[in-house]
Amino acid sequence: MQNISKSGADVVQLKEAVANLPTGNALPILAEIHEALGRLVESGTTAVIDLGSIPFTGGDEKRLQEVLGEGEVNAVLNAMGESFVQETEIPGVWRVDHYDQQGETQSRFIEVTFIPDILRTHREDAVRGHEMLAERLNGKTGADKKGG
Amino acid sequence: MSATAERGVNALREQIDAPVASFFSSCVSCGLCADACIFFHETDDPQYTPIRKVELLRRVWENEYTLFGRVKSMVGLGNKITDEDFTEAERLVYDSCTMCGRCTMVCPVGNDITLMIRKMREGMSAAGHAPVELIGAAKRHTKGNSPMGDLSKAIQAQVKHASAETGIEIEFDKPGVDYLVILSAQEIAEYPEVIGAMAKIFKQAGVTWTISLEAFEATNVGIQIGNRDVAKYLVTRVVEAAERLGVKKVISPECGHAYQAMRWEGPNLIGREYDFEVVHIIELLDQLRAEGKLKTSGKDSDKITFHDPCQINRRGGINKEPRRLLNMVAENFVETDDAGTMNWCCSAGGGVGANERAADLKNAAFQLKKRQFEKVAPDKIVTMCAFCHHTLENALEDNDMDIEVAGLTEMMAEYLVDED
Amino acid sequence: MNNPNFDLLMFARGPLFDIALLIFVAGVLIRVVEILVLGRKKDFSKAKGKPVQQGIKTIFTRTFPRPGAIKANPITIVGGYVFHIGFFIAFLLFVPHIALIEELTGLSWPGVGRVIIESSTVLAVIAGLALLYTRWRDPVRRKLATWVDYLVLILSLLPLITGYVAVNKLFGDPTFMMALHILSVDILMIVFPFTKLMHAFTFAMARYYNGSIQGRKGAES
Amino acid sequence: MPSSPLLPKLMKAHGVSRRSFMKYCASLTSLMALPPAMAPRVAHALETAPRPSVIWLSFQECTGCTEAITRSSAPSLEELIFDSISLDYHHTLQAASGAAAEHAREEAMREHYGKYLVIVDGSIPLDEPGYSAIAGISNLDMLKETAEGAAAIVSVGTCAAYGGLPQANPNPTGAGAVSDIIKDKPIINVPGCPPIPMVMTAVLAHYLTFGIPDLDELGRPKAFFAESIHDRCYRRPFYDKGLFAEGFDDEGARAGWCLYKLGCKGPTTKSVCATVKWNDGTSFPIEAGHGCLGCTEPDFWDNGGFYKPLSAPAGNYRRVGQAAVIAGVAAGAGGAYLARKGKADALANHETVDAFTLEKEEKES
Repeated sequence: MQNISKSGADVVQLKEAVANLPTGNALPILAEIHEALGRLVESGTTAVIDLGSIPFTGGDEKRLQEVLGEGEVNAVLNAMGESFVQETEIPGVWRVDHYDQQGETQSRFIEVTFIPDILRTHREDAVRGHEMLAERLNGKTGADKKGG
Repeated sequence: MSATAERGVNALREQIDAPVASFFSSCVSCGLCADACIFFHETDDPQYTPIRKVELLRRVWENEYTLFGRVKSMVGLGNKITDEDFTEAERLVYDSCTMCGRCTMVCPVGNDITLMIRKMREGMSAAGHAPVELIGAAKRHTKGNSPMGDLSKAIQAQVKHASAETGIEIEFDKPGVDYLVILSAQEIAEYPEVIGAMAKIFKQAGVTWTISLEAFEATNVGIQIGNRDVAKYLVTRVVEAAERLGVKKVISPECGHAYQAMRWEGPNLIGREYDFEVVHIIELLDQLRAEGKLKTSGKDSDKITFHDPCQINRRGGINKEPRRLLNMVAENFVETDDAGTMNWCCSAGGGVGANERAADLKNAAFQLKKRQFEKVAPDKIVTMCAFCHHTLENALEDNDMDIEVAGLTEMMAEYLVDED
Repeated sequence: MNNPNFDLLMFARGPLFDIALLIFVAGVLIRVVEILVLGRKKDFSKAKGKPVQQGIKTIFTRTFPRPGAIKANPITIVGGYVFHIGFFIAFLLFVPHIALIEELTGLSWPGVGRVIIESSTVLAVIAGLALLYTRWRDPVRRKLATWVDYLVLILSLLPLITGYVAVNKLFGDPTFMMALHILSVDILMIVFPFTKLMHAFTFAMARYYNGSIQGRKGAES
Repeated sequence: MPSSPLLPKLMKAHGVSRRSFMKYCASLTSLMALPPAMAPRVAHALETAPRPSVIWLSFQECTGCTEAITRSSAPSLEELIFDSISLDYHHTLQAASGAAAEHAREEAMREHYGKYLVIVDGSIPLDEPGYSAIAGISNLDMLKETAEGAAAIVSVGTCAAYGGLPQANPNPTGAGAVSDIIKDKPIINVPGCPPIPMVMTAVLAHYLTFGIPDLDELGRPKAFFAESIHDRCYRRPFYDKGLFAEGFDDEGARAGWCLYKLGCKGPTTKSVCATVKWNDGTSFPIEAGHGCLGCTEPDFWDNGGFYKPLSAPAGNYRRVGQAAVIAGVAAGAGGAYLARKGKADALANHETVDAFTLEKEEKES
């Protein structure tokens, strides 16, 4: 039998090797972002890139992060698990990462847009908000309704 | 098929051994042997591609010595050899091949095509397809004592003449000597000076020698025809004479195929080792030089080049010896292109010279030598084969080239230190 | 439900490979034995050189052409070199092939990366096509050639081409192309003992004999 | 049972915001491997799609497929999808048993004739139907009977799709795939042993929203089975560089090198394992250090051994090789005898000639 600590170290080593191994896919993605940003500026056309559709490892993620950097907006959504919507240092380029209630990644996107759609309040929700506010103004406390 | 054709096929059958089988198995038809062949080189005719010349031998091998070939023959796909096949092969096997051995040197898979030509000629001759001139020479040599007929009187006259000129006594069939000298008919008839030259050199070096009147002829037309029975018969004469005289060594003269016949094929023809050794005259001279027994003085100031006889250099391994000797006596020695192991044939070896049918091919082939000589522009061409000597001399004359040709032994003798 | 492409692949690497292996191994053995048993007569001439040593030496030295040969036959010699070297790099240094050889023989060695394998393959194919061209256009080679010469050259190129297409998924279903690749190798193995492909084994014998014949006389080879 | 769209109601009941629904649709679109621009269409379809009745049939199987799909963390996308269907029969999951259970199936079949979806896991024994039966009904009969009124069939797992393990050599039950039996209904194959849960739900979602997805020649949705694992594998660069693990605990294995030589079937296996991964995107077999078994391909059990490199021959080559040596030597010896005899005869037949018999004889006519 192998020495336990040694094989433990091996696992860590392997994990790290895997996590930091770039596939080289960051580069084409960045090129695609650049092109999409050009279209946004020229004609206002928005674009969404699904990072789940190609092999994208920790190494690739790092490379992407390095180039795009962190911008001014950093929003956290709380809708069936958290979602992080961040503008990168490149204005017009957003990271949208959806997680479920367990904190597992559901989907990851790059959005090239002036404002990601998901940040806007949607009409249906506003309607529901209108109703809720009316209920609350009618004397009912919001507390017993919370989470309902 | 005629009885002789059947005899020919059987002779081919006899010739096939492991080397031949491995050669045919290995050939990938790359055609690289073509450019090595002087006849292809000068005619650009693809039929002269060396490996094509041994096609009949290949067919016998495939039909009779391979399992797949036998199966093919059984289902009627075999390729029977006919008399016409032999006739067709004549021009390839005899007229356009001097057995110079260049193809053997360039074959990337290592096929000894020249050896296979030699074996092909066994079949051709047994089938009755050898050139008539060579058959005539064989008859003359069998009946008489040289391919030129009976040269007994000629040799005695030449020896007498040499003795008179050099003042050295030359005894026939003298027992107790170390060396037996044999000569090519060409030398006896055309270049007898070599006898005196050897006498002088041997005297200075203290070599004891004799010539046998029973067997003074070194050439063996059986080798050129490619018939082991004839070759055996002729070589046996020399072997018996040498063993009767009890010499230690037989000196193979300045003659290409005679060296092959005497030294390399002879023991195999008679099926045993000799009681004596065979040494080439140039080998012996070089050995005497190394021992300090060959002393010369003065040098020829002419521009001299050397022609390597195929059977002595490329197929005989005597390459550096003549050059060491020549450097002793030549002040201005220049090599032609490809000199040495890959030298080109004089254009008439291997029986081509005697073959009337091959005259045009021979002339075409000589053009290559001509260009090489023109490039060097020598005053004199030295060689170590009487037949090369003869061929070059005639071809140079036919091509209006004024270049002297000389034998190396003769040239060495010319610059021998006069000790008396 | 079956995947016909996979079934073809399994046929190619299963039963057909077995048949091909049987024919290849038995065939090569027959051919080699057939040559060796013919033997050669004892040579009674007194050796001047060292026939055995020179025979062995010639197996290696004959790999290199004599000076000037390349100029006379550039396509055949350069093409021949590139084809053989490229073929053997692709065949012997590509790790899946090493895995196959290891499985068959237990022998293994390190492989090389894809760039080397694929450039070798491409060069070998180009060289092979050049050889095909000169076989067809050059009068000497054309006259020497039989249909088997063309067949064997084409069959030798097929594994290279199909392998390249399968690995790079250039066209066709990759599994199908891989099946074709192995199929082409099976066919190559089957025709091997019946054709000039045998030179891959017998060249060493031929060169040895050549070298030893010349070596006995003290001549070069 | 309501066949009107359920999902919006369901979400409203859970207080799920439109924003959550958008997020859900975005993730679902990504999961279905559709371009992100399709998200609004997915949302629209989900809002309007009728809630279908689903009958789940389990035949010769190990319940691994059901385990896989139900073990995804809840409440998840998968669960929501399941909430949006009416699972009317599933003998592992349903509460009802015995006659009541079978009654539920018959009821669903009658009520939703021509519209319900059949999901099958497990293969069907064809040699002797009695090898596997439920409630006295052989698998074969149950499949035929249930398939008759189905709108479509989803074969979940390699057993249902291609025969799988039960069909492995020597296939004692004569197991067959759904597609071997049912020829007149659309069949979606979702192979895998088990299939990736997310793939199963994504295929269901696709069926619910856009109907039958694009299928390859093996009946698999192209969105998940178009590319080989090898092409998407993060270890692929090592393959390209010629760096291979030789054993499961050697340097190469530790450094994460390619597992080709250890029998990985990635190059001939089409699946999204390398990108979608397993256990909520945690890892996949190759990442865990084991080669791909090729479980999404037909006959994967019999495709030449899990630990044999793909390039290794799959047959009886060792025995064949030995036989070849024996045959070669024997035939060679036979050939050798003939060759030697031929040569000996030739030598015996040698007709000694001399210079005077070298000329050709005139042909006798």
